[in-house]
Amino acid sequence: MQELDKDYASSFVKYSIVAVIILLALVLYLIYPYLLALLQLLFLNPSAILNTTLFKLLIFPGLIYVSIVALIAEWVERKLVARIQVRVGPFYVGGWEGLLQPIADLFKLITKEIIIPKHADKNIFILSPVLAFIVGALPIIVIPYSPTYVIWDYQFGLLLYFAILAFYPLVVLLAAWSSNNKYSFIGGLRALYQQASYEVPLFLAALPAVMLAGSFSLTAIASAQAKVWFILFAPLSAIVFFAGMMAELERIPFDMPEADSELVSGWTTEYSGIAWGLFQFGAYVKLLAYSGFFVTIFLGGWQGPAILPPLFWSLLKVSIVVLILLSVRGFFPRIRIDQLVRAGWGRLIPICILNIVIIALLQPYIVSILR
Amino acid sequence: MNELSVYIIASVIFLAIGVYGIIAKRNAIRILFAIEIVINAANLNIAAFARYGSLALSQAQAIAIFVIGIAAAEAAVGLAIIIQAFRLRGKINVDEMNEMKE
Amino acid sequence: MDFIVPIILIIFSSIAAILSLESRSLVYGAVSLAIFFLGLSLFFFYLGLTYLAIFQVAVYVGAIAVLIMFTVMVVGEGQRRKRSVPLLAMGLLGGAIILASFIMGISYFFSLPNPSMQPSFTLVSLARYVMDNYGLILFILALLLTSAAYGAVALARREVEETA
Amino acid sequence: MYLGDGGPFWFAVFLLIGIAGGLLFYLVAFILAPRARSAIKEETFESGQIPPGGKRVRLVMQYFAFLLLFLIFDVVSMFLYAWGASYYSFAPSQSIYAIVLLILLLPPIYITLKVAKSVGV
Repeated sequence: MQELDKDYASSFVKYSIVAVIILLALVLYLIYPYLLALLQLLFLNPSAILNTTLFKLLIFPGLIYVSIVALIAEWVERKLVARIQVRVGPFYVGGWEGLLQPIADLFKLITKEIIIPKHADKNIFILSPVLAFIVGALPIIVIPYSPTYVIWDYQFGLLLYFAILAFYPLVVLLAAWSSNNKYSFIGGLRALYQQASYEVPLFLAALPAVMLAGSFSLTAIASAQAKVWFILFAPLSAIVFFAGMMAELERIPFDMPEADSELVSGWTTEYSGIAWGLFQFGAYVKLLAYSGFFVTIFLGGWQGPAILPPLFWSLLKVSIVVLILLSVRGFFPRIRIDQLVRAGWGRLIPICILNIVIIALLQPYIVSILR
Repeated sequence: MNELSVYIIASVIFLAIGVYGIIAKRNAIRILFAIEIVINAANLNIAAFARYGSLALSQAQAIAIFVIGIAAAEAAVGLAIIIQAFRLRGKINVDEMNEMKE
Repeated sequence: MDFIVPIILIIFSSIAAILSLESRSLVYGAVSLAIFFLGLSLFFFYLGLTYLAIFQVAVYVGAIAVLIMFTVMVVGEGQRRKRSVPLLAMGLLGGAIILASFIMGISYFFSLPNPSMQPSFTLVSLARYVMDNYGLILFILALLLTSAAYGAVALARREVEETA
Repeated sequence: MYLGDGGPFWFAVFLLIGIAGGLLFYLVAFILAPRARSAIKEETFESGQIPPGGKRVRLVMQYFAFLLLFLIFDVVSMFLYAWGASYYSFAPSQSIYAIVLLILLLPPIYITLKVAKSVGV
């Protein structure tokens, strides 16, 4: 029995306690004036709270909304895929139809032991789940749900979205390298190849929306689709973007990196307990971020006939896209890595370029329609 | 000392770090890091003159984008050379790679 | 101190740059190089070149740092031999000489008047500038990039007899 | 406040909250989760066999060419996004360069992929 080296976890706990205290103190110091304003509004006219940015950051398009939708998405996915495969799915936990199953999973993951492998590069091993969660969660700042419900209506919102998601392959490689395990090494490289070859169609598929709206800010793109949704101008790019989205989120048809049959669970093999939980949580938040982005670019954000107020239109569309993304897992078998990568380059990119060239050549007609 | 010279000194510092890296490091990948640092120092200089000097903003960004493009091509070829050197020689220590034949 | 923000950025980026060269394991070096690229894009944000800053992050951190990390993973960690002092001294000397010569050159700029603010920058001027003046050069850049990829692929080919 | 309530201020606040949240998850887990460490449990996971030496280089370099092509398209998309954003001020005749650039990039993909397949990278 080899002797155990010193317990890394206990020293990590000490550092992270100090880090959390410093971070929360800094956050409190930064948002102190806004917190006061929020509390005053609570007594004066509570309805005005809804469009203070602090409320938007913390509650609606921000943290609470995203984590609730992530939990719901986890439950919906398991029930949906179960129904597709003619089984029942989670049934016993909680009240009706296993509704509390995701919360039970969360507690199970929190109370599970986190095993840090001996040869792992401990610092990066522990920190990469937190990085994955942050890179998954940060893009939701830029996504608008209605002209007022957007945390940061940035002039280059679309580019910032892609810049943040450029960090994800780096985090995947760090996680794969630090767990020092053959399965995760190969899984990490497959994830890298898949994401590298599907980020290009994503870039090129988002270009028609930028061209038609004439600016990078997501609210401008969404409001430019008042008359005609951009999906009608660029149907090919919408299809390519949807495929690229599924590949980026490593959903089932593009599930090569964590192919359970061969690679145990890809680059997250060595992770257990809440470390793995953070990866999953980040993945569901990224799913929501991507579907919000897809709705804003191709399905006209909050534009819709006046039956519903604009906010409900965008929520409706986002939930439809999320449902489609979740249900695809039940329909398609897993594609082999070489088919997947060659399809990405061989088929998706020419379609994208074809669409961009068509829009570029039809510029005078489109100007008459949109402007 | 006006605004412009702060950024020129910054790019000089990065240049010095890059040159130190190229001279003092023996691992080929570390030398590639140093080259990337030097290229970014040049980019920073262009940006500083765009903001405070007489260079137009759009002109500076166009030049800087070309610089990033070429730096990307250089990094790709450099890394491929390093991978091939590792595959043939088994080590990428710049000191020990002085014989042509195995 | 009215230069407080640039000085913080300088310290942050130079620490990341030095760490990327001096850190014990290559993976930490690649990570701190990515952080250095991030520091550079913060510089560009502060200087007002937002389009450049975002693409500095998207291209450098998204593609080049990933490629570097991939190479580091393929090549693996070499064993760290004791650093020979003369080489270190020569390196430091070289860096110091370049720094000193430029500082002296900079002193000329002290007398430079503080120029006024730049006119607001629009993307159309950037696209117009690139397309009008450098239209053909875009093709050369595209050819250069594809030849780089083509060469890199040819370089990193796998011999029949596998030596690694 | 210097940062004011502009966008980057809320971006930084959200980043800090994200980091604090991630670490909080870890803190709660380290307090609640048991710590029964054992040498066998911390061996690298190999589905039971003894992990042999790595023959990784061959398998690793399977799709190196795609990584490089991603680099190229990333660089080219820098110019395309500048041209794309100013779509309404470029008549089709003026945006010939961008269109030809896009079409010019298709053959290299197939050539590089064919070479990569034959060269085995």
